[in-house]
Amino acid sequence: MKKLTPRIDKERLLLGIAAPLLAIVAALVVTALVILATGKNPGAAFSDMVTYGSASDSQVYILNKATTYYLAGVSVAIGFRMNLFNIGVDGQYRIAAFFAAVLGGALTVPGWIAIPLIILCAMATGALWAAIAGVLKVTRGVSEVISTIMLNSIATAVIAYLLQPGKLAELQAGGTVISTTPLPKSSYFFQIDTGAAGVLWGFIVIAVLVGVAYWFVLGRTRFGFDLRTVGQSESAAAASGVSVKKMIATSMVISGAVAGLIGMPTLLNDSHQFSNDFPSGIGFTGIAIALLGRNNPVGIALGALLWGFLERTTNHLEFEGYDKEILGVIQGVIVLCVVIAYELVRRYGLKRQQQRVGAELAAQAAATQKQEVA
Amino acid sequence: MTATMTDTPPPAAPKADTEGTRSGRPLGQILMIVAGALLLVAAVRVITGSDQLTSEGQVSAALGLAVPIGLAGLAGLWSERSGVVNIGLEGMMILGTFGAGWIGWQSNPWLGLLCGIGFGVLGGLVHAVATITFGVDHIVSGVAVNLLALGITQYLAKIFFSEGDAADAGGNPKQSPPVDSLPNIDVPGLSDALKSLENHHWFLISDLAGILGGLVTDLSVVTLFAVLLFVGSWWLLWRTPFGLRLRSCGENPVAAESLGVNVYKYKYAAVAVSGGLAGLAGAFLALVTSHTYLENQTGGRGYIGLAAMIFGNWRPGGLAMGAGLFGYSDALQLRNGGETVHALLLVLVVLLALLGGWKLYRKAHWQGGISLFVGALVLLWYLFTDEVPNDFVGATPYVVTLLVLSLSAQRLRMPKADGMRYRKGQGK
Amino acid sequence: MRGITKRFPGVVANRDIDITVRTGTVHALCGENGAGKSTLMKILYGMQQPDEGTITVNGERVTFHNPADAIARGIGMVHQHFMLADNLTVLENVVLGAEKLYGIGAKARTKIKEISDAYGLNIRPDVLLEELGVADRQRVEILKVLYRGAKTLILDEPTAVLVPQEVDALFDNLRELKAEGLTVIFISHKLGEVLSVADEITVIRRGTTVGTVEPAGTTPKQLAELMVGSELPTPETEESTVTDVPLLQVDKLHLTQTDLDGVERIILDAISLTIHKGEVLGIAGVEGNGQSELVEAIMGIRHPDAGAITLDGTDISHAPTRRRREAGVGYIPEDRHRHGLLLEAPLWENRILGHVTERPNSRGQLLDIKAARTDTERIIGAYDVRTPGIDVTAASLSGGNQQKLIVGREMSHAPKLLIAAHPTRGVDVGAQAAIWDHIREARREGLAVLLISADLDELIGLSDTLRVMYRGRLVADADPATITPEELGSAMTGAATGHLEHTEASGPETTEDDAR
Amino acid sequence: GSTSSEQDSSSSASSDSGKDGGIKIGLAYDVGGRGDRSFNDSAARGADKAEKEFSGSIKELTAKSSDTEADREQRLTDLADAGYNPIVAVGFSYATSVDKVAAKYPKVSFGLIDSVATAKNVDSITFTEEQGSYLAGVAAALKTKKDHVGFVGGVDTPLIKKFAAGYVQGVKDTNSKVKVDVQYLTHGSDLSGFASPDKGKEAASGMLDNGADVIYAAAGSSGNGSIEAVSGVKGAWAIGVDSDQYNIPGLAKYKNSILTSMVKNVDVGVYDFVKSVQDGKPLTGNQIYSLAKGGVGLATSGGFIDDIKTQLDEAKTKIVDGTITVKTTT
Ligand SMILES: Nc1ncnc2c1ncn2[C@@H]1O[C@H](COP(=O)(O)OP(=O)(O)OP(=O)(O)O)[C@@H](O)[C@H]1O
Ligand SMILES: Nc1ncnc2c1ncn2[C@@H]1O[C@H](COP(=O)(O)OP(=O)(O)OP(=O)(O)O)[C@@H](O)[C@H]1O
Ligand SMILES: [Mg+2]
Ligand SMILES: [Mg+2]
Repeated sequence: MKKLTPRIDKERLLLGIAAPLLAIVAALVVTALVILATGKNPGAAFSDMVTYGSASDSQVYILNKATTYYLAGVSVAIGFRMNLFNIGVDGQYRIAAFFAAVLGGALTVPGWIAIPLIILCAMATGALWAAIAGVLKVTRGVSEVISTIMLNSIATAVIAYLLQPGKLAELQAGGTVISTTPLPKSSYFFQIDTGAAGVLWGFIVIAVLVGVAYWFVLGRTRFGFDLRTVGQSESAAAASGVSVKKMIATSMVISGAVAGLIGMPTLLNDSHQFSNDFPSGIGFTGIAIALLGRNNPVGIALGALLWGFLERTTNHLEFEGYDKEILGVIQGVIVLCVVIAYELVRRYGLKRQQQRVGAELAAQAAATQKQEVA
Repeated sequence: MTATMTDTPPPAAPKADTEGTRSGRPLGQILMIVAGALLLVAAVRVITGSDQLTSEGQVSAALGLAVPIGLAGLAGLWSERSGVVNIGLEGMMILGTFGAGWIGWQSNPWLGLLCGIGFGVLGGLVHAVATITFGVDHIVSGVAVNLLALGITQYLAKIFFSEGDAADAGGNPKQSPPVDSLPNIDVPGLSDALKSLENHHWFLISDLAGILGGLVTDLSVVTLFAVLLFVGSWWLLWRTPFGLRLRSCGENPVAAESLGVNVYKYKYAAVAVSGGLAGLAGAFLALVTSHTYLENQTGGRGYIGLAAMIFGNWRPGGLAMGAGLFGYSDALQLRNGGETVHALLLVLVVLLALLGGWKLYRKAHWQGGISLFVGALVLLWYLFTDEVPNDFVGATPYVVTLLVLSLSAQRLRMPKADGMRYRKGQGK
Repeated sequence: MRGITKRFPGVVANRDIDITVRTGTVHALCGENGAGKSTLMKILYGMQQPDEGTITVNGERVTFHNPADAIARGIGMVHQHFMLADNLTVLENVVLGAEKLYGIGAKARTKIKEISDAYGLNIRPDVLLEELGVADRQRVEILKVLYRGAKTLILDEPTAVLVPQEVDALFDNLRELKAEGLTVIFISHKLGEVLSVADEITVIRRGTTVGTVEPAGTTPKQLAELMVGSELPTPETEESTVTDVPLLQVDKLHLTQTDLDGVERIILDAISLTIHKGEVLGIAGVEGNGQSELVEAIMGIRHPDAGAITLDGTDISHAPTRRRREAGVGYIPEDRHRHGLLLEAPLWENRILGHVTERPNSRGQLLDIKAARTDTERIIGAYDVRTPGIDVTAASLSGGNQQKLIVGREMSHAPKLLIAAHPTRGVDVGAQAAIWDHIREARREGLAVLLISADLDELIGLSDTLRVMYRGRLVADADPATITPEELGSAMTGAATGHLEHTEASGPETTEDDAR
Repeated sequence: GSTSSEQDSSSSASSDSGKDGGIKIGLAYDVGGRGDRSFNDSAARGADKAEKEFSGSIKELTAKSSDTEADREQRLTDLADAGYNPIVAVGFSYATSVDKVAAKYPKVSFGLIDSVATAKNVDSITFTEEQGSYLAGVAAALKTKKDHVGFVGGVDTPLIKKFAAGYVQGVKDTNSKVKVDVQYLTHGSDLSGFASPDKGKEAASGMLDNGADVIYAAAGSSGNGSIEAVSGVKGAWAIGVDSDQYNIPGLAKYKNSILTSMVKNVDVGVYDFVKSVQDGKPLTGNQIYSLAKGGVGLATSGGFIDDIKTQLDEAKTKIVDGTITVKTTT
């Protein structure tokens, strides 16, 4: 995002890579120890993860999962950039996907009208749900951490109330699954059939667009600058002419709108309906991924892919006789290591910079003194 | 967390002496509020005939459900009073459930309790190392602790509980074998007497009897212990040098440092205690309510505890009320669902009317108007329905919390340095 | 203290410092900003550990790992920035860390009252600290040290926020302490005070001791030159450039704040003032009397309850901050770290801050990063900001250089009105002179300046008109050409209000007589 | 690159060569897996029996709570790729994934428990929980002394509502005066109601306080809490679910309060299905394991319902011969 003078560029780049590298190495070591402690061979496990994870169908799986995770990560990151902790992404995307599915099931218009409508509906619902927390924060001073936790549970209740036969849902054949009316075929999002490797969801295109927009708006526009300003220092932002309250509400709404998209790949490319087993908890995954990617659009993408890779390959570990519960350990260790590593690297970088500033100034002072003497 | 622009001390204008109010409200006022609430509920019970509102079973269930939330909140209180935000409570609770289940079934529940606390402390220490030593953002570290705790316990449960002896004794990857019960306490005679009083359904008297009965009947020792912990925490934090030092770390760590307080030490201690209390909250779930470790047993109670703490303005008394509120509404929905909550709507109407009147009296026309309007809507709802849909009943505590916070958040005062990074020797 | 050296990343704060303080004396430390005085004292107080050097107390070599060690040796310190917790009571603030002495209850309360009475500190132990004003806080800080039974008191710039009368009271206290055999180490920039109270003066420059002098036979000028190592700059205004075109008119501004208990406090009370083109209007006042709020009200960060603000003929009373800035208001905030900079962002982003809607920073809704960077380079050159590049973070610059960047940024948008709150606070002498020059130059071109400063010399030297603010009101006017800092000081304490009452009603026709 | 199946076929061929020739049974469990003392375990029993009888081998994979459709598909695909046939998917959450994967592997036989799939090579194994629950209702109505019984459901899913419907009907048909309380612990996608013994306990004690004395809990491990609450009240009965809870080690303390359990013989379904594949005539379509086929029924351990055996048998006959149709929704 920042254009850098080449000299500093290199060092920053090195520092930037150092943190995740450090974290992943640490996580590998811890994981290996844990596997060793259960009397199994970590080497074989890792090699299985690599070979299985690089298979073509695994790649498709990983990309599909990463599409969803990426959107979740970006949604959370928008809040993070503002120092807002939007735990409510989870509720926002679920309620958004629900209403979008209801709308999609009811629409009978051609796909090129229906799909944008469904997506807009999802974004609007997510934004509205997030706006509750935003408004409460700016008008009543309610911490968004608490209000979004509450709103998550309330969203669950609202969905439970409406997702019932006779209300906005119907009972599927077999009598065990309740879902909204399935979308008509015309409202399916395009997808790429890769043959044996499976089907790649077309929504990945939207995810990429969201990433580009995130990068562009934040880094290149006045609005993005204002948003980042508030995130770095509310007091400086207010003094610089940003309306902090308006900004908090706005970014909460935007975060919610992006959260609304999280359920869309699943809805439009996969399940085509909202049922009682619609994936939940992705909002929390998004938090981990945003942390991992350091709120950077490319970083989040890498985090999302890593998460997909881990899920895919640890699933298969069970097949090889390992305990797939190792996944949770790896994920937890990675996130913890990453945040610590970033902090260490950040501190080191700051120190380096201050040293350099000091050295530079000393050099300048020496130079001027010499001139005076001469 | 919002920035007030000026940080200079206010003009030293002479101000009304407010010494009496500095540690929350005076006792008299609190008693008045409690008495008022009691009268209101008793009246609503008589009007609606929902005897469940204050029955012994209801209160006892509320207490049982409130304890883990209250302990989690108390854990948060310790940590935040020392300036460390602890959103990792959920993870520490999970560790507590696991520790309690793991040791509990192999030896005895008392050791299980200890082990639950111990595991919680371990979780707290991880959080402490990340936030205090490495200066990681507190919320970020808390999220990481939650992830890690979940991952590790699932992994260990799979290994420890699904094979060998454990499996024979009833364990599986998601569950430990059952643990023996911890003793319950019952005050003989008293419980029965209260019960018979309650059964008369007299106005106020039966209500009181029900509430008291609920509080003394079939009480787990851990509940008793939790109550003692509340009182003890209050005493330690507000009446001892240790507590003063600990709180000073949450208000202004640099000042504390300048007076020779080892801020790191106190923060570490506070976060470790916090972990231990969260572990105890988890152990309570595992040992008292379920007699077994179960995956996902905590069900977000760590977060709710945090909410209760904020609700209680970072004070043990307020926190206990917050936890009680959660426990009470949870118990309501589990025990009777729609009908009783429906009766509660009437309580809400009265409260909103009172609030609206007060706001109007204070010339806050907008707020007053809105309160009255919402009150009228709820009244209509009450009049035109017989019960609240069951799906919504479950959401009662969340809605109530949101309502209460939005009415009172501005009066809340969190420790000033809460959540801030602190490095030794870097103060200005 | 012998051979003390302390290095921070990029800075050597103390270099081989030697200093000897005799028991029972008042020893003053002088030196310009950033000379390393506070660092030295923090080392003596155990808050920071020296990289080299030794400390000897009463003939005994000691090593302090933390303040507790120093306190045990009878050393106490009142810091430059208050070290108090707002949400604790005075009692709690005082006993913190010293609970072993008298507990935290009734005994401690009695002891506090005792000390308070003995030194006339007039302290109520059970009020919340946040209710106290600056001078009271200062007294609490001193009481904290006395409570611990300190034999050696370190006072780091205790007078910076006090008015002369309060300073006198403080000095009376110090003399009393000295009479009881206590040792006082005292830091101040105000050479007059130093000479009046100290028995011995040590001067520090750029981290090293340059000499110790006796106050007798030393003039302030000599002392100052010792400190700076060269001639002193002065903030003299040359010829007046005041026009009669009013640029900023503030009319009956009223601001109240309701606290949690519903008590309404008046922060700004019917403030009216006019600044003309080319005029510098200085506002004197002890911190916390509403100056900050006045600035924020004019900037649009706070919303007054009543009153009007007119800028160059347009009413901006209800305009948001951004519109005011676009209309030509430049702002040098009093706290540059909180209000003027994004510390973790690179310099070029800091150059955009506050002017994101203006050229060259943006075109339309998009940032023009290239132009902003080029312009940052220009500012760094023109305002002599010492930095290796524009990509380092603002946090890594020294305070003076940060301030120069802010001044450069604000001046780059051709402001009509500059609001300068403590523009040279914490800035070294060279940078100070440069900043004054920039303000003067802009004034010549018709800039109106609202100047707030705690440095009375700066205020008197730069201003064309002076007003005094006390408890949210403008209580006095003065002519900077004739008034002295002492006279100004007495108005600042409110002591002179009685005499001045009619001036406030009758407007700007004040004379120096009133101020006396 | 190559797909994982291509890589797998080489590796798994060697690893499983030990039991070459026997039938290779793949099992994809729901969350909890083998050892859950409930329907996963029951499925495992069926598979174990078949394994022994036909000297085959078993590969087991287990779901995790955060699974999505893709993970379930992966699990089934992995099994199919490694040559397992038949493959049994345990739990209704596999419904969609079985359909998809079965279409991709037409030569493999799939079994699906608790739901109905449409693909041709799938045997949908379902149970008439409502019929078993009807019997539980009959038992409850006969055993209550206060004419008041209760039902605790974990989460208000359609499956649990089937239990409730059958139970209520059974009670009312037996004695219309008996009052039935129905309470779900959580709602919608909040599945914590299946794993909150404390909530189960409070719900049950609420009913007990209100005067109920027989409580049927279909609530996963939350049911343990209900049983505990019931065991604390003299004369009250609990009715267990899924497996014979009288014999579960974890509940041994309370077994004298467990009147009976409504068992669901998943093992029978699984065994039948594996056997059909072994015999070369794989079952397809929907196999409904009804009361008539012994798919559901009441456990008799403890002998507490021996005294009402005649009435129960009578009800059973009526259901089997169609005199009574049990509703699946209330
Ligand atoms: N914790 C720290 N880390 C890095 N540098 C520091 C730190 N504390 C002080 N410095 C630097 O050390 C130098 C000496 O600072 P010090 O505070 O001792 O100055 P001072 O003489 O007290 O100045 P002032 O008159 O402004 O109070 C300054 O350059 C300051 O920026
Ligand atoms: N508390 C602190 N923590 C970390 N670094 C600090 C701290 N205080 C000061 N510094 C660093 O010390 C250096 C100088 O800061 P300071 O503002 O005190 O400068 P100064 O020496 O007073 O500058 P000038 O002489 O230009 O006024 C900067 O690099 C700053 O980042
Ligand atoms: Mg300085
Ligand atoms: Mg200093």
